[in-house]
Amino acid sequence: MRRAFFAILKRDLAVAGRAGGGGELALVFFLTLVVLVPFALGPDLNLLSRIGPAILWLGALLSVLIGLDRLFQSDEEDGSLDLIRASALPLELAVLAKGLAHWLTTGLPLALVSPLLGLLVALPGEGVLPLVATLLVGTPALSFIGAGGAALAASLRRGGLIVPVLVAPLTVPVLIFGVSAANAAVGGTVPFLTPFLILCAISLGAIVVGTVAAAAALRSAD
Amino acid sequence: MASLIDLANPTRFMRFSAALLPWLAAIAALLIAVGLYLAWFSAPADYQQGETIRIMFIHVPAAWLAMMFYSMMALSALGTLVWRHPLADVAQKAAAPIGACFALICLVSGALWGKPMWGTYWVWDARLTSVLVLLLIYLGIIALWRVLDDPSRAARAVAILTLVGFVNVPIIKFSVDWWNTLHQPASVLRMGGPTIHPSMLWPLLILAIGFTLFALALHMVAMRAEIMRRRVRTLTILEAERLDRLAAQGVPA
Amino acid sequence: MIFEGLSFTLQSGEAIALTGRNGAGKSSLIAMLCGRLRPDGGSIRLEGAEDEADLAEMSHLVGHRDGLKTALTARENLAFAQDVLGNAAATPDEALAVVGLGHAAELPAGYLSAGQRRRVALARLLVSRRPYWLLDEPLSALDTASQAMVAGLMRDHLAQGGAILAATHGPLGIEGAREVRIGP
Amino acid sequence: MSGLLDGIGPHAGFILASYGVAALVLAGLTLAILRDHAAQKRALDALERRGAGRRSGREMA
Repeated sequence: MRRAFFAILKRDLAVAGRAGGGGELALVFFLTLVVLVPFALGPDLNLLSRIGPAILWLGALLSVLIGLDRLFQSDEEDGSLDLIRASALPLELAVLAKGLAHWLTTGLPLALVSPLLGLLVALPGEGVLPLVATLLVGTPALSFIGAGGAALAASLRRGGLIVPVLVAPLTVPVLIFGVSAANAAVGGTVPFLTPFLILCAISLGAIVVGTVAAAAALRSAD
Repeated sequence: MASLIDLANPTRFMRFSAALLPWLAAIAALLIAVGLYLAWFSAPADYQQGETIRIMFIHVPAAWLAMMFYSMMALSALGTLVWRHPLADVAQKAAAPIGACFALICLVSGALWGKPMWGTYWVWDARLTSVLVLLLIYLGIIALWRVLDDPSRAARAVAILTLVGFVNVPIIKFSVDWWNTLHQPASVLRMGGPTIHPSMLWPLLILAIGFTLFALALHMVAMRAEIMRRRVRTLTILEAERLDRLAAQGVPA
Repeated sequence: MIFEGLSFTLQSGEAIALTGRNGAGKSSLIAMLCGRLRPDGGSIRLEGAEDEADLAEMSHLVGHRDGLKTALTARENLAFAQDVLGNAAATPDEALAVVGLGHAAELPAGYLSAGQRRRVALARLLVSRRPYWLLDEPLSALDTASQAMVAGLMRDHLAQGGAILAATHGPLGIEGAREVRIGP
Repeated sequence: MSGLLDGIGPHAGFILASYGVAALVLAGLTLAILRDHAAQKRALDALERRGAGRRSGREMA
């Protein structure tokens, strides 16, 4: 049973890393988004630094959601999803493995790169670590809520933008508490821990709900 | 089928590059060594920026090479689309990572130069911003090469993207300048006047040429690797089919 | 409604050739057997199994799609299948050798031809031991030599007490296969 | 002969950092390209030793 779990995890990481896997696309998309925003708002660093966390969080959220529809769709198309269904491993654990692999290739790198992009929006020094913390804790929720949507899209064979559209409203709590935690670290009345702990709770909840929802969506596929 | 393997043109390039590479690398190393020595020991500190002016010796050649390599890629793209030169897309694919690295060096050295001078690592200065957008275009092209694994199909698509990018670079530069002056932030200090003192100019030129030759040598090695990668790919598929037929006829492979 | 009033039993060591014109429901029946599709009426029973593992976990499915990741090599694809399906039998290299692809182990699946990819999918039957084989047109896209090899695999499987249900148009190439026809 | 001899000035860190980063990026790039070149050469020699190129070309023609 454990072998199957790690086999799925290892395979997804390998495919994302290989040429053609598109593993690094989320990172480039995140960089592109953060670079585009100042062109709209103007180069004034004082303005940018006030809304820095918001720009970075929105960029991370969109970068995670955009790549989600391929999560199960590619397995459905080449038939390896049937293989996973025929495994003794419960579908929930298979979804957990795929969600974890997705987070390791998108959410984690985004969080690690965000300090660099913080420079582009003049994020103050003391705001960098809290921002990375909120992203590290928040992006798993995005991956697993999105996994639910991706499973639905794969079973209905409707990829493309349906997943971000379906999933975006569900990620509103993550966005609210993520940005407010990141902002709280930079100033303002709210202490950092309050929104941050709520974000952790939401993330844990989302991982469970997303996994169960995705497994149900895959199981009921006709 | 036999002609597929020993393509005339790449073989001639392989022999030509094998002969030229040692010389190119040697001259490049020499020029860089001399340039660095002059830059560090003979060039005087700037009356205004003090020692930080020495960052210019890295920053300016890097910016120049980032632009030059992109123009080379645009030329290769024309080679692929218009003249159907078999090595054009090889040259284009090999140039992308090198150009991207120089764009990255330009940005980082610009930021490290900006901190002592403007007080922040990054400021949305028109030239730095344009190089940042250029880096994004580079990353897009490299990502496209990685996503499409079949070289022949990828060549045309990437060539078109490169040319579209090339046409846009001046437009981006113009719009960024306009965008920058429109929101003129107070704190930007004009970086480096037009007239550079000769004792600064010589190290800069030598280093620029040295880095250019070094980059061209790297580019040649990258092209050789790409040519061999494609031949390996073709031979592997042919070998698999050959062994397949032998296995089918019951002959032990 | 795809088909109705269909009932048959499949003993171990027995093979069934499922025939019927295109669209008669052969693939749908196979999908039902491996739990992908729920039948409206009737039931699928598994007698004599020790624990109540359902049919899907005891059967190999080789459908129209080969289940291969083009970025991974043939060996990696088979190693993945072995880990996911459990109770390992032959190693990926042994299985590839049996289907005549021993030399292509390191080749990314994307480089392989349709026939070669089909044989890698069939090699999956050897990497993990499962009593029931559900094959959807196993002989399609294969040349005569490979078809003979597949027939050999099926004979060995039946000899070891396994059971096979294969949807097919032409003959299966193994003796004593009972035919079950769907539709006119 | 001013320059380095009379000290590198208050912003030494930034100057060294920029040269360091440049050296790092270029060394990384050179290493990656040379390693890739060597790997392809090894693969090509192995294939051609097995006669994948010439011999089978004539065999099939």
